[in-house]
Amino acid sequence: MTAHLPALQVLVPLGCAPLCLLLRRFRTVTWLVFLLAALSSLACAVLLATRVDDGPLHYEMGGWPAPYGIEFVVAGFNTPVLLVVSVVAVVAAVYARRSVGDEVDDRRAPLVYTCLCLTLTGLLGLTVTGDVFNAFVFLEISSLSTYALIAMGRRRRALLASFRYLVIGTVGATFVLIGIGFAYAVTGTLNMADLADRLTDLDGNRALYAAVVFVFVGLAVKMAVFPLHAWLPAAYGEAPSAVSTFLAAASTKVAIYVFCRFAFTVFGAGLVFTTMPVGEVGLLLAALAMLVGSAAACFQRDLKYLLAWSSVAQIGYIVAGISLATAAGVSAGYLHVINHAVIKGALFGAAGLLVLRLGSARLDDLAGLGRRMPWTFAAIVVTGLGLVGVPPTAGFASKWALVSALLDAGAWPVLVAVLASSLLALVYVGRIVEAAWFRDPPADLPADQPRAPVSMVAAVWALVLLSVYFGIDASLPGGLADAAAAALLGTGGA
Amino acid sequence: MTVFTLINISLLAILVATALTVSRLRALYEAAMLSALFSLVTACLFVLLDAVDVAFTEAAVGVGISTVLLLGGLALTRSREAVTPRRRRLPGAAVAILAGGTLVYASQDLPAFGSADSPVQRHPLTDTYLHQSQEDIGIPNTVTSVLASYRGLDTLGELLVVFTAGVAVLALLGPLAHPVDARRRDDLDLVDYRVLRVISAMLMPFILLFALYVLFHGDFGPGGGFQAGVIFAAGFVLYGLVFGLDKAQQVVPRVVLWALIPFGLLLYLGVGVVNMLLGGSFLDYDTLSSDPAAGQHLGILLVESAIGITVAAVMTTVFFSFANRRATR
Amino acid sequence: MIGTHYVYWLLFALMMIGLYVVISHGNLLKKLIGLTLFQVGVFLFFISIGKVDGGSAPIVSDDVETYSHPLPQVLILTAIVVGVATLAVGLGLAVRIFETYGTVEEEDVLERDTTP
Amino acid sequence: MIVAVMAALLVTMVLALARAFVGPGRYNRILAINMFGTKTVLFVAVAGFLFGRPEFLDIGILYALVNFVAVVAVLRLTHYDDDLADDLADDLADDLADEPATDGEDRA
Amino acid sequence: MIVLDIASVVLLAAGALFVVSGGVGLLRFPDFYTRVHAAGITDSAGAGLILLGLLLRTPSWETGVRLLVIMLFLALTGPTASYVLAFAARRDGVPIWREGDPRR
Repeated sequence: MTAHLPALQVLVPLGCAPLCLLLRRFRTVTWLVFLLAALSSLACAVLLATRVDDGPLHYEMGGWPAPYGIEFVVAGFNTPVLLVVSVVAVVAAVYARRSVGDEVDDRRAPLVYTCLCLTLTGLLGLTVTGDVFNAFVFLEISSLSTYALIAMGRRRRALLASFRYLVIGTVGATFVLIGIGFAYAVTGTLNMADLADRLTDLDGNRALYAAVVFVFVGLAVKMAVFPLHAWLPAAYGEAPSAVSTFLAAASTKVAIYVFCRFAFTVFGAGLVFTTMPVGEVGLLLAALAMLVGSAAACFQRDLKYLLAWSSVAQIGYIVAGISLATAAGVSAGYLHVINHAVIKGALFGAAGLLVLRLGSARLDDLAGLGRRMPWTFAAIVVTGLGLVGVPPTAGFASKWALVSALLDAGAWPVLVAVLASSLLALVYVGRIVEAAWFRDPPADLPADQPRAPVSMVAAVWALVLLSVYFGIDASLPGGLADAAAAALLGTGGA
Repeated sequence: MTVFTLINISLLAILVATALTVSRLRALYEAAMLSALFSLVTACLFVLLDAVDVAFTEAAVGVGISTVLLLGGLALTRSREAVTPRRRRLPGAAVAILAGGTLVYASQDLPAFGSADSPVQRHPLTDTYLHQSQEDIGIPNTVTSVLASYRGLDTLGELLVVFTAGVAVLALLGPLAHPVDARRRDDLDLVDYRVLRVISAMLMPFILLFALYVLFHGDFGPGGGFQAGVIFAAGFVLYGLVFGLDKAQQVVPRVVLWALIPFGLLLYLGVGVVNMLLGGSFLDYDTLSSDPAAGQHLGILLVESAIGITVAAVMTTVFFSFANRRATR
Repeated sequence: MIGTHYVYWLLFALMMIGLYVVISHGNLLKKLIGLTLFQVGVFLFFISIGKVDGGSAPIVSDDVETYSHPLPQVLILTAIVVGVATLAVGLGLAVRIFETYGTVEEEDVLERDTTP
Repeated sequence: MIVAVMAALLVTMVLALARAFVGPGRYNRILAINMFGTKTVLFVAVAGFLFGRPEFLDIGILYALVNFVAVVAVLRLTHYDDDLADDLADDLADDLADEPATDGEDRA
Repeated sequence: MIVLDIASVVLLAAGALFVVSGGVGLLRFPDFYTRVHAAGITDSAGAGLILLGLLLRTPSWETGVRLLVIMLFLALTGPTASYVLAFAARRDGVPIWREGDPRR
């Protein structure tokens, strides 16, 4: 069975989706099915991660060899992403049982689990596929289920948030499709490795430039890179808590991985970063994203919106690292992908606990709750310090890697933006702390509110402890990130 | 200027003119109707460009399902658009000009239209799909063999997208409500049209038969599981429109539909899993029989049926969800 | 150039009409219609990549020599399905938005959110 | 001869298209679209003969079917109380106008 | 064979003529109801004649069967659609043109 691991990685969650719909009358069973999907995906990811050291694994779908059929490729550059997505999925699954039960009505809860399975399938498929058009298909699966999940938020704004994401997301996906079309027209193939081979003969081909531009602009929408980030705050802010926990930690990260995959192993670093100014543009946008995202986060009144804006800034850090196109930069980007996923997952999870308790996550409502909900707020503070980048948190480790990569490359303006953004992060995390501990609780706060469910607190703290561990001992994520950078920058093909 | 070029230019001009008119019309019902016309022209162009399978799908989806859904959505919302204010026009125009400029600039290095010497045609894929497939799979319609076998995973993904859409619409518009009898009188005047009812009743068996034909003839001509599923759904839609939703839902009960949606997907997946158990890789139909070509035939047939089941069930469910929303309002 | 690339240019014009509608128009349903126009342009672009002069549909027959390429057709079959799925979800959302806000004009919806 | 028929079809398509653009009102448009649909059925048939592969006429059957479904759907799913005098000319005039005059009424 | 070819050409020519005249009528006639008449001509006479003309040229019987099915289908749906449209328009009060009225 081990030969089938790359396929099983995607197929088990895929099969769980129809099962969820079939078993919709038994809500707990549908939850169990999703948990099973997440656990099996974690098991596959771990097994795969231990196997890629000997070289990339290829799986030929339908038994057709690579350029004729579709192949799955697992290598050093995507195992970290598989691990991140799977771990977050397991945590989100544990977290979801009570959270979804509280925020979504009973009849729709099974549909939430179905959609979560579908999103997981889409993200995993997007990560392992070695075919550009297949990547588009998985991109659409994950997007379409995401739209449905966001629309299930409790407030009516969730509907518009979902619709706007649908429109801009579809335009983005269609841009990717146009890019794929141009690349296909000048090479005649869709397989990533085959494309990379054939592109080397096409120096100065303008259709190829357009392919790069359209694929990257389309992916930038999914990554929420600065000018195309507009959908993200409302989408994450309005989605049900379990969903925003999962999406914030996993979805943009996978899009970033796909960007890396296209940039380094399909189009090639020479074309993307030397011939075309993608690196420079990426650094500029990243710097803007850091400043705008952090600044906007300071002015939010809702904790979930604040966290979402902070994500825009944090994506800026990741993009900055990757845009350097050096081993240190890419490794820093990957490290921050891992660390930020863990941190943001924990933070959105904590925000969900507040929603469960208070019915909202507005900062004004948090007044004086620090002592009432010590576990929740301790989690927020610990991971919040990670966002700022205070040593010895995980955020510090990846920010340090990023800063040294930027120093090596001499990208001073970006460095300034990183520092400014960190200061602003201090401000917005400070606002949460100030509201929770240094304000008086409203007099009419009922004393006997329901306690936060153990499963949710445990899920959040699992991520918190993971982030603390990664801060103290960065060898595991650091090793994965270095291996990924080596795999991406190494031979160029997979 | 060959005959082909002339026809091609005429159709493209018609298409662009229609698109312009659709974009300018503020009456949305009319815009939706013209977008049906737009789909018809598109489908003609697909025929002209030798993409008969795509033309088949575009006709069934664009003219049939999309139009019905669009009209159904319009019936539940306002049908007239507000004037687009000036300040909104600029960003759209800027993006369009920028993107269009990039495309035109890049198109200079695209291979000439219709060239037999383009990278696409020179790639070994061409020979494999057109000629080698005749030996490996033995189905004349190479689109079907590429769709269901060489790129079977894409098709599974496509089915998953359809499934996702069904789940999403169910989640958004709620489980099918029981139709309310007290419907607005003027909504259902079609019941008065005796001619329409008689003709539709006559057509029904023919439509379902045609759908089955399309499903099983997909190996030799245009058609296949997806198209068949859409035609089935179009048949149910027609029935629901003419005879009322209540009757349509008696014919195809909700429970059945909801069971069929996951069933098709599981069948597709099941075929792949059986291949794995028999020692091949996922969707390697060769393993289904001692003769690889026979295995491929069987696999493709099963997979196409699976697609047909899920697609028909999803499309019908989606239509009922929209239509019921209206009845219960 | 004109003789060999006119198809692409007309299709780009089509795509841009759709893109303009998506971005500039405020009506949610009109946006969806624009999205369809945009996508159809892309579909036709793919199909025209695979066309060969004097070719025929890629359904193998003894009397035919040249065929157009089947692969773009397969891709576009998938893409059409994705398009209609997106349309269905978008329409579902638009209907719900109308039911909760009483309008499908984006600006009015936003207005009603800020002043409840 | 087939080429001449094709030309006739294209000319008719353009004529029907003009009627579909001009309207006025929903019924003139749907009539034009219905007729256009028949022309596309014929187009498929004639194109098959023109380019030497007439065996794909299944598409024509499907066109005839969906055309019918679309007409029924339009009749069944339109609100009859809407303003019948929808006119492209009006819309164009509105678009060209500096300040949208009918805005308030539309949003009411 | 010559006879068949000539018959086919005649049928096709007649069909094309009907189709175009119907198209012109659709554009030139003064009101909706008269246009239904024009559209009806192209749908029935035009389409029928062209399909018949093609039928005489079919290389194989499968193609012929499909042409017949299309003819049958158009013969059923065309008039139905015309009738339903006219009925609905009448009920919704689409105005009738009389001598001297402006075109609409």
